[in-house]
Formats: sequence, structure tokens, C-alpha cells
Amino acid sequence: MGMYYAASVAIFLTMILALIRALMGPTVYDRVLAANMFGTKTALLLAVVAFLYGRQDFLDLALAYALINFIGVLAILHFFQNRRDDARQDGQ
Amino acid sequence: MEILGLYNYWVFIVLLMIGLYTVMAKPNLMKKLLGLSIFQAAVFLLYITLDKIEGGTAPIIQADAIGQIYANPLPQVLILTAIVVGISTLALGLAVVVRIHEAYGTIEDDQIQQADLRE
Amino acid sequence: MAPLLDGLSWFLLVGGGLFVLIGGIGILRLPDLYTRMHAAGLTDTMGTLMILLGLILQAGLTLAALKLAAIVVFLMLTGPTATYALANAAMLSGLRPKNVEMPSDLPEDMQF
Amino acid sequence: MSFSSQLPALQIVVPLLTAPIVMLLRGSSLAWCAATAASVMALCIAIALTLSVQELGVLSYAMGGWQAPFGIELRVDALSALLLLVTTGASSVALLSGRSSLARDMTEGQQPLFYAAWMIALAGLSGIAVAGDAFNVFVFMEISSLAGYILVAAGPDRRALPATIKYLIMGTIGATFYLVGVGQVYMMTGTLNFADMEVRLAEVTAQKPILVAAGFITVGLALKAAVFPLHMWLPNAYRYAPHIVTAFMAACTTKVALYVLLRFDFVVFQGNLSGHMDQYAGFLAPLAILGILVGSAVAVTEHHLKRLLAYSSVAQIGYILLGASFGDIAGLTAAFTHMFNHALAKGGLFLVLAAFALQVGGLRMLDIAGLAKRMPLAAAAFLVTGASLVGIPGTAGFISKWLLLSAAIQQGALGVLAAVVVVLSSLAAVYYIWKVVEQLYFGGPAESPATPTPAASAGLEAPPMLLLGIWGVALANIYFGLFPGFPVGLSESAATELVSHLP
Amino acid sequence: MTVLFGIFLLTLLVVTAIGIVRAENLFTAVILGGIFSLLMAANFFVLDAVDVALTEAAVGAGVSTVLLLGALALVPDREERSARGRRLALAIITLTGLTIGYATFDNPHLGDPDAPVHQHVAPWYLEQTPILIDIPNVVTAVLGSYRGYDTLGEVIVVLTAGIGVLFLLGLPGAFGDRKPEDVAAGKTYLNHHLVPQVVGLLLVPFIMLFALYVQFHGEYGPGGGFQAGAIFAAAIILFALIQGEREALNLIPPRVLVVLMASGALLYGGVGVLTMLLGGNFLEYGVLSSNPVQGQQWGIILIELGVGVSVASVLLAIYHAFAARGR
Repeated sequence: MGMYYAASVAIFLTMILALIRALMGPTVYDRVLAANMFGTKTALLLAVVAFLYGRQDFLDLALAYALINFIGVLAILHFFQNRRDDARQDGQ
Repeated sequence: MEILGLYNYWVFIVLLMIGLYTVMAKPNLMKKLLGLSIFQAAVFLLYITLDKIEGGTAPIIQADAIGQIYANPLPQVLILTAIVVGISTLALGLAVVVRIHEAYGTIEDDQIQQADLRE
Repeated sequence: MAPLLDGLSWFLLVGGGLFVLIGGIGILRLPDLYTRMHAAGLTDTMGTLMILLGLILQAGLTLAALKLAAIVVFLMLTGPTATYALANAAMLSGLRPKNVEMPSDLPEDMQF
Repeated sequence: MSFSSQLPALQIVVPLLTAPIVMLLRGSSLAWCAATAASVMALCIAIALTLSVQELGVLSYAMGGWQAPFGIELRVDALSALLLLVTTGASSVALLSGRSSLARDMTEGQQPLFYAAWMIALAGLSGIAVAGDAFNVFVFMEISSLAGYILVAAGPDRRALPATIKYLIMGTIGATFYLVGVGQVYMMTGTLNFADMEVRLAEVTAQKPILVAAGFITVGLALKAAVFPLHMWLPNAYRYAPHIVTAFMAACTTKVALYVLLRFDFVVFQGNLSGHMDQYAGFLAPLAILGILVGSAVAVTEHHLKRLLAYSSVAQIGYILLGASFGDIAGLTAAFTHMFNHALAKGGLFLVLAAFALQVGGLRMLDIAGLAKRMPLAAAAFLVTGASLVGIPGTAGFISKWLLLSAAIQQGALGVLAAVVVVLSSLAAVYYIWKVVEQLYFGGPAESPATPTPAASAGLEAPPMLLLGIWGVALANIYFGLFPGFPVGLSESAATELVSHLP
Repeated sequence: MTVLFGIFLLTLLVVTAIGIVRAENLFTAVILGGIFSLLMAANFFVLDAVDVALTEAAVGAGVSTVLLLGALALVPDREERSARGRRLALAIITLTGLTIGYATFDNPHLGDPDAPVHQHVAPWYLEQTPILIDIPNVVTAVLGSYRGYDTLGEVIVVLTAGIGVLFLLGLPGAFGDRKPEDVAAGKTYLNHHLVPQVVGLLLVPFIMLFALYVQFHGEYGPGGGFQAGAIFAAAIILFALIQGEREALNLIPPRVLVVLMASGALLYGGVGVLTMLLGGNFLEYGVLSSNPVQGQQWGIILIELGVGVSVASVLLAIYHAFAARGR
């Protein structure tokens, strides 16, 4: 059990750090970076907690989180970048 | 530890009030919808808090674990429904906001009201 | 055999935790986006890999190990891709690393 | 399993499953036909249910064959039957007579989606009326509300959109408050079934969470029911929605929310919270009186006919609430009869407005000047339904006002004060309805319509179906004024049922 | 110890919520909203609600973030500062919050086995499900059978949202004047870039496979129609992001999507009508087979399929309605 607690504490601390970065910014890209990190850490946390609870059949969730996180990051980049491109074209 | 057993309820109340504040005080319609989402999420927390039982595990019955205690499945089912209701409301609200922007050129509540008064 | 596996798991989980934590500190403390990305991208991959491997050792040859392996493969694919896309988008948007002189006499079609 | 025992489920299932079929239909005529047929069928089911409720008493239906409290129970009593009649009746009349008016408000391609939303709204409202389970009420409340937002947003004016978002935000807050309250009750009882809650709540000693629950549920449902001062969403939503939608919604949406409020209060809380009757009456009666006064006062000053009637609705909700706050059989009977009669009067008035709008376009006071010369039939129907809203003897509105006044006087000094308020606001109603009638009959020479409608060029004052619907409702107002036995009898047994839950 | 996990996650949740309210850039608010949902989902997981955690992640963090972004692409992304009404709102929420907070001291504590919710109804579900329905996931049993009527209502809510969005925004090729050809092809940021392209395309079929697994494994583990539908929609959304909106519209034609929206709800309702015709109550699956337990299982599989089809197609239609608007 001890090793799971050790890993989860490390993950928790990282989540705090990533959240601070997400709140501080300064650019949207920093926030996306932090959000991405936060997402992968949540997936990891779930995997570790699944072992901690002894319910390893719940690992599906960790996979789903990782997947959703990836799609989310791509979506943010996609829409943010398109808006920038449009703004630039309007400016010219 | 005793008092920590109520922590979930307090966070529920704080989130509920943050959501309500956003809806009341922010004129931006997108912000209002985000606030509404927080508001609804707070209620999810209230219900899910109820399902937890000491020493229990998720209500998926394991054939080999005799005497295992399981969490209450009913609030979980209710919140599954509520989550879907939440996203449905959000989607509809977003569609209306997009149309408002097309019709008024703004999504700030006070500016829309001024535009309406001028008509 | 079991104590050895446990020991290895301990090592991997704690080591992975450390890597992850270093990444977290990096993302908070480093001066600009690109360095932060550097910290996050590298340690993330390593830390994730180690933690999941540690878990796989504990799971043994079960379905859970297979799922963990799938998560590893998935994160190994998506993590760098997300970082790449992010760096690319930031670069395209004109965000420049701090304290680095960018050559300003690039040909027209290379300037973003 | 006989066919008749399946009626409670069919009441919901028919409109609910018509909706996905309607949205697939191409062309507005087919969609309208299917929706109208389903609505009329729902009305027939409601009539059959009412008859069997009168004969057999409360009907209970176990969804999925699981007995309450484990499964979801449908419960049809006299009060549900009354609401079912109002809801399905309003929907059927509005759909039957409203096609040409609706066709002007939206494009051909949008109409199948619109009628699908209408079906869902109808199913949602009927679902609330028959639900015996607190969470099921939430689900169907959301169904009807979401569909209602679509119906309001279908209004042709761009101002329909801000009205919709306001309605959506306040409606969602109301529903979520209700959900919090249900959660608190569930936390203390472990059940979601109304009847089971009543039993198990009696054993709960800690009253604070239950009080909070009562507060959340009351506020949430008051928001949905547009009880003063939580009525802010109502005037604009009614004004900018398509006229036919306004006729439908004015007849039933707020009343269904009030129904849940009363049911929850009487069945679950009254018997188990000490002193709740005083809190309840002390909270609702002042709001009702304020609502009556403010609604009437604003209606007197309004110049747009739909907003005028919308504010009048705020006052009428006050009447219903006032009757209910007396907490005795006489008061509740008056309240329920008024639900029925007000639906008749207000639904009819909004239908008449739809006919006016087809002829002249706008619905401000100026637009309808002298319109009675060109639309004698519609104007006469306005006179009849308006008289019913005011409460002139011989119309349905008189019956419920009379019941309300006599119930109020039984309450002693404060009741007399309430009676005075009712009389005052009736005088206000006389004034604002007369203002419109005067303009209709004696207003300046009507200008020729800016855009002649097809109906006008064909020499008709309004589409025949619309006229038929208007006069059907107007005659019903007179019929139930002369022979009030049916709604009053139904209301009386509903009131007796609710009062029997009091300690 | 795990109680501390919950407290930690909840505290972060409050911090994130405040961040959302304070953010002036709406993109920031949406990104933080994604983090909020992930935290909420992790918290549900810690509280033993795995099905809800999966739904919140797929629907809250995934689809609703994407929808918010899709809408944000069409409206201004900055909110204007305004101090109007702030004091009054603060006063109201403080007062209400303290009142309710005072009442919490009578609430049962977290995990208290003597709480009323653990004494009534729920034990019956846990005891009877292995006998009456015989599937391991009790949440699926309650969702599909005991409270199947609520779930039908939920499918209708989703369908209503789909109808509303299509009514308001149109969908090229199904509602409104525009055709899929009118949607600009390939003019997106991501499809100029090889790495996301290749990796994304590689992942799409696996995500779909995972969605199918979640759909059909729902009786045995966390999952079911809603989660599967949302994940499936997410897979197609990923395809749309990397290949372009027009290509995604061609992949599943909008007209087909609309038919799927309706048929999911009809399948669910149809099962109910069938049970009525076979002599049971509405949604009484036991009559579907001579063995009631078998009938229940068949019924649940069928209605979960209806839910999955309906949710996937509605969410996808809503995404398309936003993404194809304006560009």
C-alpha cells in the first residue's frame, strides 16, 4: 500500500503545481500545457487509486480520461488557432 | 476527523453559491452558462456524497467477495441522469447565445437590454 | 520473487513520482512557455512510464496489466503529439522564447 | 392486463414517441397532422382517465412492473386528472387552430422540429401531472422546460432570443433548486416516492435539513411557476413567443409547477414539519397578494396586448396561490377551479390575439383600433373570454372568483383583507380589459393592413380553423360558467384528497 | 487516508471554480472548466461512483468542453468588466450559504453506514439485483430496469437538446439552407500538420472500439449507453478536428445522423411498447422471454443500445451544428 500512497502524494503535489500554472497563465498556451499535464496526472491518479482500492477492473476509467484529455487539448488548440487565423485575415 | 465528515456538504454549498453568484453578477452570457454548469455540478456533488459508505466499494458486485459492502447505487443513477440533463441545457443555451450574437452583435446582457430599449 | 517485484515496484513508483513532481516544479518555476514545455514534456513521459510499469509489475499477468499496457501505449502516443501541437501552435502565433534573439532576416515565407 | 389499466403510461408514451417520428417527417403538413393527431389522442386518454378516476379513485401504475418505492410509480388522482385535461386540451385546441399562425412565424423546414418540440413539451407536462416520484418530476420538468425554451425561441422577433436565455437560466436555477431539495429529503429518508416520503419523514427527528429542503423546493418551484417576485422571465417569454405557443403555455406551464409545489407541500411536508402550515401560509399568502396587486397594476399601464395579458397571468397565479394558502377544502377547491377556468380564459384570449396578429401584424393598443369592424367574430370572442377573465357572472371566471371570495371570508379578518384585494384587482381587470375592448370597438378608424394576409384577401377575417378554435373556447367559458359542476366537483375531490394529508 | 484524498480534490475544485468566475478571457474559463470537470470526476471516483466518474469525464470534460469551444468560436472571447449588481449578489449568496451551512450539522456524516439512504430502498437493490436481473453492475440494473422510465426521460432530454440546437442553428444537409458542400473544406489549423494527423487518425478507430467495449461491457463494469455514446461522439469529433468539418459531415451524412437521433429514442420506447403488447407494464422487460431474468437482461441490452445510438448521434449533430456555422 505504501508505494501507492507515495506515488499518489507526488501526483497530488504535481496537480497543485499544474493548477497554479493554469490559473496564472500568462498565455493561453501555458494554460493548455498545464491543463494537459493536469489531465494526464488525473489519469495516473485514477490508475493508482484503482490499485489502492483493489478494484483493478476500474482501469478503463484511466484510459478514458487519457483519451478525453487528448481530444480536449487538440480541440482547444484547433479552435483557438482558427480564431487567431481569422483575426489575422480580418486585420489585413 | 469527525468534523471532516461534513466537508463535502460545505464544498457543495460553496460551489452552489459560486455558481449562483456568477449567474447573477456576470453580464456575459457565456459566463452565465459556465456559472450554471458549476451550479449544477454542485448538486451532483451533494448526491454522490450520499452514496459513500464506510468500507464500501463501487456497486459492481464481485462474485468472489462475500460480505463485501457496496456503495448506494441510487444516487449514482440519479446523477447520471442529471449530468445528461446538464449538458443538454448547456448545449441549448449555447445555441441561443450564438443566435443572440448573430442578432445583436454582443453577448453582454446589459448591452442587449439597451439595444432592446432603443427599439 | 515477490519481494524483488515489490522492491522494483517501489523503486518505479517512487522514481516515477519524483519525475512527475520535478515536471510539476518545472512547469511552475521555469521562465517561459518553451522551457516549461520542455520540463513538462520530458518528465511527464518518463514519470508516467515508470508509474505505470510499477503498477504492471504489481498486476502480474492479468487483464489489468493489459489495460495498463494500453494506457502506456496511448499516453506515449498522445503526450508527445499534444506537446508538439502545442509548441507548433505557440510558435505560429508569434510567441517567442525569452532571452533568445530570433534571426529577423529570414526569408519572407518562413516568417510567421 | 387490460387496455384501460395501461392508460396512465399511454398518456405519456403517445406524445413522447410521436416526437421522434414527427422530426423525421418532411414537410410541415404531415408534421402538423401527426402532432395534432397525437395531441387529440392524448386528450381522449385524459378524458378516459378522468372518468375512471371519478369512478375508481386514485389510479396507480408501476413502471417496469416494479412496485414503489423501488420502481417509479405513476399516480393519477383528481388533481392530476384536472391538470391532464387542461394540458392536453390546451395543446389540442392550440394545434388544431394554430397552424396558419405558426406557419407565419417560422420557415417550412423548421416546422417538423418545432412540432416535435411541442410534442415533447406536452409529454413533459403530462408526465409531471401523473408522476408519483420526486425525481421523476425533475426529469419531466426538464423535458418540458427544454422543449418550452425551443417553443419560445421560435418567435419571429429577435427579442425572443434574450427572452429565451432568461427563461432558460431562471428555469434551470429553479429546477436545480428543486433537485437540491429532493436531495435533502432523500438524504433524510432514503426514498424518492412521494407517498413513501410522507411515511418515512415522520420518523426523522432532525428537522433542519428538512426545513432547508422545504425552502429549496418552494423557491425552485415558485421560480418555475412565476410566483411574484420570481416572475421576471414570464412577461418577455410570453410576449415574444409565437402567439399560439403563448396560448398553450399560458394555459398550463405555470400551473403544472404550482401543482408540484402544492403536492409536495401537502403530501410530504405538512404532516411532518411542526408549524409548517403557518410558515407556508405566512410565506405564500403575502406573495400571492403582492403578486395580485403588482401584476394587476402593471397590466393596467401596459400598451402591448401580450405583455398586458402576461402581467395579468402573474396576478392570476396570485389568485391560485392565495386560495391554496388558506389550506382548507374551500380554498383549495377555489384554487383548482381557478386553474381550470383561468386556462380557459387566458388560452382563449391569446388565441384571439393570434387572430388579430394575423390581420394587423402588431399587437400594440394602436394596432387594433377599430378592428371590431373588420373582425366582428374574433372581437366578440375577445369580449366573452375577457369577461371570463374579469369574472362577470355567467362566465367560468365568475365561478372561481366567487369560490375564492367565499373561501377568503371564512378565514376571518385577514381573509376579508384578501377578499378586498381580490375585488380590487378584479376592478383593475375590468379596466384593462375594457381598455382593449374600447379600442377594438370605438377606436379610431382602422388603417388598412400593411400586408394583406391571404385570409384577408379571401374575404375571411381569420383562418376558419382559428375562428372555430376561438369560439369553441369562448363557448366553453360560457358553458362552464352556467354548468360549473364538472370542474368544481373534480376540484373538490382533489382538495379533499390533499387536505386529508394534513395532521 | 482516502478521506483526505477527497478533501484535497474538493479544495482544488473550489479554487478552480473561483478561477473560472474570475477569468476574463473566456478561453481560459473554458480550459479551467475542463480541469473542473476532471477534478469532479476524480472526486466521484474516490467516492465509489465509477459510472458517474466515467460519465462526468466523457460528457463534462470531453464533450461539453468541445461544445463550449465550438460556441466560443462564434462569439467574442472576452467578457467586459462590470461591477453592476456584484454587492447585492454577494450579500444574497453569503446569507443563503450561511443558512444552509448551519443546517448541514444535522446531516449524516460522509460514509456513515447508519444514514437513512443506506437503510431503505438501496439495500433492496443490492440484494435483489443478483436474483431478479443477475448482472453485476447494480447501477446499470437500476438505470435500465428499476428506474428505466427516468432513463427514457433522459434520452428524450438529450433528443430535445438536439432538436433545439438544430432548430436554432440548422445542420448543413439536413435542416436549413446550407449543404455540406458549402462548409469550407480542410481550412483548419490541425490538418496542415503531419504528426497530429497521423497519430489522430491512428487513434480514431481504437477510440471507437473502446466506445463499443464501454457500451457492451456496461452490465459487468463501469459503462453503458451514455458513456459509450459520448466517447463515440468524441472519436468522430477528433476526426473532424484533424480532417476538417466537411470530411466529417461526409463520413456520416447529416440526414443519417438525424434518423439515428430519432431511432435511438424510438428503439427505447419501442421496447416499452413491446412489453406492453406482450402483456406487461411499460418497460417490464421480464415478459420479453419465458425466463424473466433473461428477459430483463435482453431488455437492458436493447435499451442501452438505444441510449448509445441516441446520445452519440445527438452530441455529434450538436457539434456539427456549431462547427459548420459561420465558416
